[in-house]
Amino acid sequence: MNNKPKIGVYVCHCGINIAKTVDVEAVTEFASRLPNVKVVRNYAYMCSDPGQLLIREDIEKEGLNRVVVASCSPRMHENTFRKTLAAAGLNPYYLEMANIREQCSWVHEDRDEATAKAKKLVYAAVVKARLLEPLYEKEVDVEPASLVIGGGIAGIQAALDIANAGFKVYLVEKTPSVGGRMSQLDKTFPTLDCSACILTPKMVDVANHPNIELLAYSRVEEISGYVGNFAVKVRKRARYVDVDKCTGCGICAQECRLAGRIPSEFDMNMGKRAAVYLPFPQAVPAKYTIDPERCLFLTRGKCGKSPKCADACASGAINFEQQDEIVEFKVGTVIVATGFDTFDPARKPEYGYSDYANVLTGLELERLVSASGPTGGAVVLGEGENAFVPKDIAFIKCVGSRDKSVGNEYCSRVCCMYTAKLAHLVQEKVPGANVRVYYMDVRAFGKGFEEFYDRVRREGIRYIRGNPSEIFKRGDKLVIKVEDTLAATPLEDEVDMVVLAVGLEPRKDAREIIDILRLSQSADRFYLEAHPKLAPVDTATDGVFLAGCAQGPKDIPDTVAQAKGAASSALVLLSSGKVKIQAQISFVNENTCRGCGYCVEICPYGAIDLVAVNRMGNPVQVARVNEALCKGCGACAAACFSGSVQQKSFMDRQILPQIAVLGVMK
Amino acid sequence: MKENGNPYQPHIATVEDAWYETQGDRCIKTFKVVFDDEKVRESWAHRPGQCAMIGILGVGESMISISCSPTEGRFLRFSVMRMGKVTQALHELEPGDKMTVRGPYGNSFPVDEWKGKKIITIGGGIGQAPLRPIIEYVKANRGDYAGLTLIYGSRTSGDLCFKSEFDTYNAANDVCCHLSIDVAEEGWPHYVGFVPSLLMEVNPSPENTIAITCGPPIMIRFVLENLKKLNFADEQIYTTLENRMKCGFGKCGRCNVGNLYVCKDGPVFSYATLKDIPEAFA
Amino acid sequence: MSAEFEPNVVAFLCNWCSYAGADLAGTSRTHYPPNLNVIRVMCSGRVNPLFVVNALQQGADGVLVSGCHPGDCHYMEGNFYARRRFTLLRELLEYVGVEPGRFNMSWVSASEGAKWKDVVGEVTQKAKEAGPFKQFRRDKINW
Amino acid sequence: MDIKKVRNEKFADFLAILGEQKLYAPQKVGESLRFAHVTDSSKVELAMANTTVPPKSIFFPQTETLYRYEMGNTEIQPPAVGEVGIVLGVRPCDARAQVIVDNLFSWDVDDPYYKERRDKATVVGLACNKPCVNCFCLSLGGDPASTEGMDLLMTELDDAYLLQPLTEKGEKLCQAAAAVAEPATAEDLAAAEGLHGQAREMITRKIETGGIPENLPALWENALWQETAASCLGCGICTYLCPTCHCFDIQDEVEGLEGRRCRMWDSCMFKEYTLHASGHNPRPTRRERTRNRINHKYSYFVDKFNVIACVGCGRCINHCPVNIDILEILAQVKEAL
Amino acid sequence: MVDVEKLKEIARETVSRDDVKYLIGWRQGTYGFRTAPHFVGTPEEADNLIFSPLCSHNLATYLTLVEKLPVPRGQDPDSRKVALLVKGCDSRAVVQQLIEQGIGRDSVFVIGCPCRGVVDLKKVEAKFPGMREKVSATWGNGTIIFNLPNGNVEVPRQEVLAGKCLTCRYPNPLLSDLNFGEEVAVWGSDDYADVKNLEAGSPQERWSFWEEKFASCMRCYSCRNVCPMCYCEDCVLDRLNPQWVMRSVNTAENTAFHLARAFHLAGRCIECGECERVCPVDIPIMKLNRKLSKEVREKYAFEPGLDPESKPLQASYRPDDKEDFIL
Ligand SMILES: Cc1cc2nc3c(=O)[nH]c(=O)nc-3n(C[C@H](O)[C@H](O)[C@H](O)COP(=O)(O)OP(=O)(O)OC[C@H]3O[C@@H](n4cnc5c(N)ncnc54)[C@H](O)[C@@H]3O)c2cc1C
Ligand SMILES: Cc1cc2nc3c(=O)[nH]c(=O)nc-3n(C[C@H](O)[C@H](O)[C@H](O)COP(=O)(O)OP(=O)(O)OC[C@H]3O[C@@H](n4cnc5c(N)ncnc54)[C@H](O)[C@@H]3O)c2cc1C
Ligand code: SF4
Ligand code: SF4
Ligand code: SF4
Ligand code: SF4
Ligand code: SF4
Ligand code: SF4
Repeated sequence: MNNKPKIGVYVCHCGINIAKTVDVEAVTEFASRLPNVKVVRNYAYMCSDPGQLLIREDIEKEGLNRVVVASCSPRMHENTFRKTLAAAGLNPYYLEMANIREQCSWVHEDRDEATAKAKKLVYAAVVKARLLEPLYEKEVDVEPASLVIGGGIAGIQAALDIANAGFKVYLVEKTPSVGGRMSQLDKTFPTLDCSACILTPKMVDVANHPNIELLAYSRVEEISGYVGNFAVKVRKRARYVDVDKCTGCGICAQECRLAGRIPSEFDMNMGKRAAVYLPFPQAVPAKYTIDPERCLFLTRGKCGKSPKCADACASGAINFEQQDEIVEFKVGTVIVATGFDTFDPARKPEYGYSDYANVLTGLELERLVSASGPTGGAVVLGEGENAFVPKDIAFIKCVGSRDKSVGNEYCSRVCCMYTAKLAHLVQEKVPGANVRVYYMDVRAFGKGFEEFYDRVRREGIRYIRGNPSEIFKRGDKLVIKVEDTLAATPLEDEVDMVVLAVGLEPRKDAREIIDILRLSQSADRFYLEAHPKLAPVDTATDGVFLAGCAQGPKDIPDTVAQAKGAASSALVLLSSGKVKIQAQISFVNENTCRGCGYCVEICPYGAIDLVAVNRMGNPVQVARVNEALCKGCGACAAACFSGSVQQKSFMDRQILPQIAVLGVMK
Repeated sequence: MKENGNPYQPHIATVEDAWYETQGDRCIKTFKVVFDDEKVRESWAHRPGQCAMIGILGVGESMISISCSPTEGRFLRFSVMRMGKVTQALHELEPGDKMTVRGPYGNSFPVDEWKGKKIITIGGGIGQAPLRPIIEYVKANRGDYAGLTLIYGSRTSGDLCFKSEFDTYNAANDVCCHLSIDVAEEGWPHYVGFVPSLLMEVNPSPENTIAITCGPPIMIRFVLENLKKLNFADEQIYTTLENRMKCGFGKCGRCNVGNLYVCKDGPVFSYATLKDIPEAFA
Repeated sequence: MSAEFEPNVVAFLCNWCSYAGADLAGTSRTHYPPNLNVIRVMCSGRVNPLFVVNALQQGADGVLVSGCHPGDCHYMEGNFYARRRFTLLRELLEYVGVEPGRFNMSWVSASEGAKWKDVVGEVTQKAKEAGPFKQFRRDKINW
Repeated sequence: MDIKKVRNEKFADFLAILGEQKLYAPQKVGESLRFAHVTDSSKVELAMANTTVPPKSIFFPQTETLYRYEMGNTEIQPPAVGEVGIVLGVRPCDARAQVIVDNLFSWDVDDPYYKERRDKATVVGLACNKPCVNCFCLSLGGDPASTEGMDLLMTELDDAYLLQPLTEKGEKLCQAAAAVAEPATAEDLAAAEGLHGQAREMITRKIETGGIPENLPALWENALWQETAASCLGCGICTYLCPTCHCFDIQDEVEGLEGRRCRMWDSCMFKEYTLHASGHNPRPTRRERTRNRINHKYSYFVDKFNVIACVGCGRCINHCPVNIDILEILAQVKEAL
Repeated sequence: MVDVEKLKEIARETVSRDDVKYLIGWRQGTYGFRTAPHFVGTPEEADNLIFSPLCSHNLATYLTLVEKLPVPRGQDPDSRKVALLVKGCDSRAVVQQLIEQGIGRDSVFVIGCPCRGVVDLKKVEAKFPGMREKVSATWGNGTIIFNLPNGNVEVPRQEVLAGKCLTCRYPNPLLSDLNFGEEVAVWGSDDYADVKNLEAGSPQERWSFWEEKFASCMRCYSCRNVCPMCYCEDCVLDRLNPQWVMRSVNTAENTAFHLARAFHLAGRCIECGECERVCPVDIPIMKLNRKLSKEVREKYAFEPGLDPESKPLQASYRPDDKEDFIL
């Protein structure tokens, strides 16, 4: 049924903002002569309560079914007036606004010209209003579960928050244990509390939480669907150890023929492990994993007479027959917390990281000073006979950060402080050590940071402003070539150890998640948030949130804060149980669609798919819009040659008459 | 019937009353319209079965059956199903609004020839629109005809056109009225099933009877089949065709079925005429 | 001619950047010529190139399509598609003899109220120089 | 009525005299030949065998306003049809075609627009001295020197154009041209006769139409329609360019507050032609449309007006992009009968 | 040399296959130099097939032009393949249709015919006017040999070849299930001289060139119907709501139509030249198409119809696409 459009036009004075330049009475009179216009009024402030009341009363009494408000920018008050319509029982999308303030009275001086233009804008709004169609904001149910990708501190925190609120969480971690980078740290700045001490309890909580299903040593393979209804497919990699049987006793690792012969990733390849291993003592889940790339039996099909681990394991947990397992489930929201990689200093060859064993990264030093690290916490370089304790120690900051030459213009935000922390720890551990830091700036912006920096300097650590240009070996010593820019003197500093404060970079495999979730990257290649200020944990895909260093470098407090933000955003959806989807979305006329797929290619949200349908018995494929994914940009509508895709409220047949008015009316 | 004047030029008429017959996507709205020009009102003469080209300036024209009998008064009625550009715009019209009307076009039901016979109409959906004038005409001249039976069905009760009128037909008790819907609905007192089966149920005798059918092509095909089963002769069966047309008087070319122009030779045809024209029921 | 020719320019602005930029120009009370009238769409990617042809046909002397700067599209990619389409459309229009100044495209962000003012000025000026559009304007005289 | 001639060197003057009325003649428009208003008589092209677009475009323009109105107003203003003076250089087949079409446009109701143009116009025909390969007018009762539908027939002789008035209008024209014309001699007439005869000889394509109109519909389900239509593009060139095709569409067009209802050529070869608003199409594929085209010309039209709606001008054959050849179809029809 | 007998043999085999509906090739026309598309449904019908310099039709258009009748309930739609003879340029149409999913790869059986250029009928008919008898032609060495009724005539191919062939860079089919004939060497090259000539004029000159052309268009839409890439179910040019182009035939509407059509083919037109060939009033449509093809090549290094795996030009972008004109 379609009723005759009866349009009410409301011209706002906006005090004198409009009325001063635009002859509001003349516009009113003009509008009253336009086709289908039933009521025209002008009023001082249309957006005020009495103004809105005018509209409501007319809708109710005069039977208006379309409303044109000629006032300020729709970006300002479209929602206000939509609510007015709704309050009067009219579909809110029967509203069209003519912007006669920002686009007219405020930018033109000549009253006649401005009035003429206002008339034109009102006319264009009237012809569009005439063709408006009611739209309905649909609601979809939200699956009361969440997926968290990445089990670093960000993922752990988000998972715990959501689980504590009573919703199911699937936590997917690609390595055998949760914990992320934080588990590799020794102490944390600025408070110097022990990283493991504060992290381990949370890891255990994750493992034991009834609402959390931990899928460690797993990868997300596929996510389809839309906010509230994501279908997830996860590949649980074979550990070759039956986790139900494994008690975590570690006999297998002791017995392994390769015990102590494989570099430990967790220890930054400085320590050694077996082919069957627990990445670190506090790992969660505390279950062993066989490294399929190293294990003799798995790579060669043979390990001595029989695999020693299997022989040793009392509970018979070793199972070489184990296969990858695909787990599928549905969730309503997704949190991406995949963290970061550290900058690979080999990309700055002048620092000799690849050449000299005594050049370390910050993270390597973290392991070195850690009591659970390869040296048991002793700062010792070299092995066996060559082992020695470095005395002259230099830190170089901003390696791989704020550096256009390696493509990282950003500041990594943690290096200043972890340098201070490590410098402090080294000095504490090596009596008489002579520690200096080469820096460009010190950015001690966080709570307690400046105080900590002060403290470290007071402890005798020297800060030398300069950006070292080269490191080379002279005898046993490493020589740092640098200019002290404060003293303006070139230096050649001879040291025993150089620590590179490497910056943070996106995960090397970050693309994987981009492809799965259609995320975007910002210029720094970290995942792009929906808005840098107002939606810092949201993404362009509804229902998908970011937490931690996956979104950009940050320290643990910020990581945790953001994780809590992401969790709370997810919880808003989960706990309301329903989500509204856009109304001004696109739709396809399946009778005329030819299935060429241009719209499918173009849609930035992957909201359109080609589906097979039957046209009078003939199989054809046509495009179909997934209403929950469409954000209403309309790019698809402009791409469709035959106009078979249209965007609601911005249909070709609604825009063409607007063009006609603006073109024809001089 | 050579006329002077411009046959393309329509008369202006005003909608006096308008109401929805059915709801939904392809809803039907009936308009009662009166010519603005007194002279046109006086001179306009249509016969049951004829149609008129109605339109809206700036939108276009559509051929629509005149769904009232001249016996009803000096006005016209159109029942329009919302299909596309023009009919959609027509549906926006309300009392007081203007439309353009030209016509009347086509032949008509040979009501004079039929005098003394029993008339039975078999309609489906919007197909009842061209049948209504013959019903009204026969009602108005009830004494001239031996009987009037009406068989009408639609998908659901909500799709029945002219619903309110059927009760008055029954009350007057000179019309035998059989209604049906395709699928059962609560509270539906009449037949459930397709029109062709209802026809068999009613089982009219072909004796001195004229059967007129109008509706969707598929229905017509089965009704014809069943009428033959009931031993109706080809000459006793009438139908109307609705091919696309633009001018209404045999110039624009498109409405032909075989060598017949629907606008001039039709829209009313006896089955005897149509049965040998292969295109007629395409 | 006594009165100077005043061109009629139709502009398609994306909601998020250019329309917001134009709003800012308003809020900042910058002044610019009144010849340009705006049709708001959600994204410059929504602008069908045929809108431009149609606008010229229906009486516009100039047309502007404006969106977010590349990389800033609210919908991530819309303006990239728009850029391709309109680069080609512009070539086509000029090839059949539409003056170069008639069809314009601009990137105006939400913060570039001042740029918007400049764009309006420039587009209006170019249309003015090109004169009334006649080539394939719908011709009432032939009716 | 006296037969005259205009010597070649005076022909330009002759055109100038004709040009005192609104004169239409074959000219190159864009890249093709059609009848157009003569503003520069040097552009008139009479040498080419026939125009691509037939002169029906003068009497029945491709787009024609039926009436205008203002939006929101119900006042209807029919346009003035405008002046049509002389249509010069109409070939015999086209002149005859117009007579055939007259039948339709005056069937019961006169088409006022068409009629006014027909009444106003003086048709100056031009005999075909060199018919094209696909001309077959002889088979349809036409002739390269047929005078049907003309007010005056011209024949191009070696050094002059012979003017043979046929109606009062033609006679008037001859008189108006008296200053540049001179009486034709017997030799001139003989020469013309000779040329006409030669032309007849040159027409090699033929079809015997006997039996077709009555029996064509009987071939309804014949495979020939499918075979013929398989390659058809449904482009409608065959109908747009056909001098006897006359179908049109009526549309409303609006600009701003001005509107008009107008008609424009349409073609039975288009799928939209018969498409119902419901999406149902009684002629769903090109097979049915092709069948209708031939049936309409060679049977239905005969049924109504007793004449085949084809004059054998050969345009549909010349211009069909996929070589669908009406003579070939008719030959198959004959075979199938 | 073209071995037509072998072609017929291939065709017979092909149409005998269970999974092939029919084969589309060319046959001699009804008069003169004309040829026509030939639908081969039975092995016998293959006898009329030809492949010669007269075979200019791009048969790929029939893949999308087919009008499907409703399939009666309970019946299965015919899913057999259509076999198609393609020249080099035609094969690009098939590729582009595949890209745009106008057809499925398993719905066609493509028989490639490496091509040494086809004639422009208008050029040939101007050279040998009034030809009533059927004429066949063959390729010579850099020539075309016409078998006229009074003996063979050999014409340098430059004189009679279609414009598309003079600039053709893909004479060998880019996609086929089977190839007929030997690969031929590329002889054409394309410097877009025709386009550049026109570009060199002032806007006024360019418009007066086009105005006359557009004004003479009859809007029969043959150029659209014949185009293998114009396969829309409901073309914008036919739509009434919204109505992009009024149905009135005049310069303004005609121009809008030509711009719309040309734009819709930007990055899709494979330059088979069919649109221009079929135009009854000889509008130089290729001059429009080739302008866009030139821009697409220069600006985006893109050519349509080469790689079935590629993305359509108008459905892709590069962040660093040129944008020199944007304010
Ligand atoms: C040398 C160094 C010292 C630092 N010291 C301090 C300090 O003292 N104080 C402080 O506040 N901050 C410090 N930081 C910063 C701190 O490490 C980070 O803020 C914190 O680790 C960020 O946690 P996250 O969860 O975001 O990322 P991560 O810790 O990187 O965790 C991400 C997790 O996701 C997993 N993952 C990645 N990709 C996938 C995938 N595709 N599927 C499944 N799982 C995946 C990873 O395996 C990892 O477990 C330091 C950083 C460095 C480099
Ligand atoms: C004798 C007769 C009696 C009828 N009686 C009734 C009746 O009583 N009640 C009823 O509801 N219906 C009736 N109809 C059917 C009615 O005429 C159509 O439903 C109506 O015309 C649909 O018009 P539309 O504009 O709404 O549909 P659309 O499909 O939007 O448009 C149809 C119109 O658009 C134009 N059009 C659309 N596409 C094209 C194109 N590609 N090329 C050219 N033109 C095009 C034509 O002008 C056509 O008139 C009758 C028809 C006939 C012939
Ligand atoms: S409107 Fe935008 S988001 Fe929606 S389907 Fe189209 S391209 Fe995708
Ligand atoms: S059908 Fe063909 S030959 Fe006959 S008149 Fe028409 S165009 Fe000429
Ligand atoms: S000209 Fe040829 S291809 Fe075009 S519609 Fe006519 S028969 Fe078909
Ligand atoms: S084929 Fe020629 S006349 Fe027909 S629409 Fe195309 S350009 Fe116009
Ligand atoms: S536009 Fe012309 S040249 Fe291009 S693909 Fe279509 S028919 Fe061929
Ligand atoms: S012109 Fe455009 S809309 Fe029409 S068929 Fe071609 S591509 Fe489709």
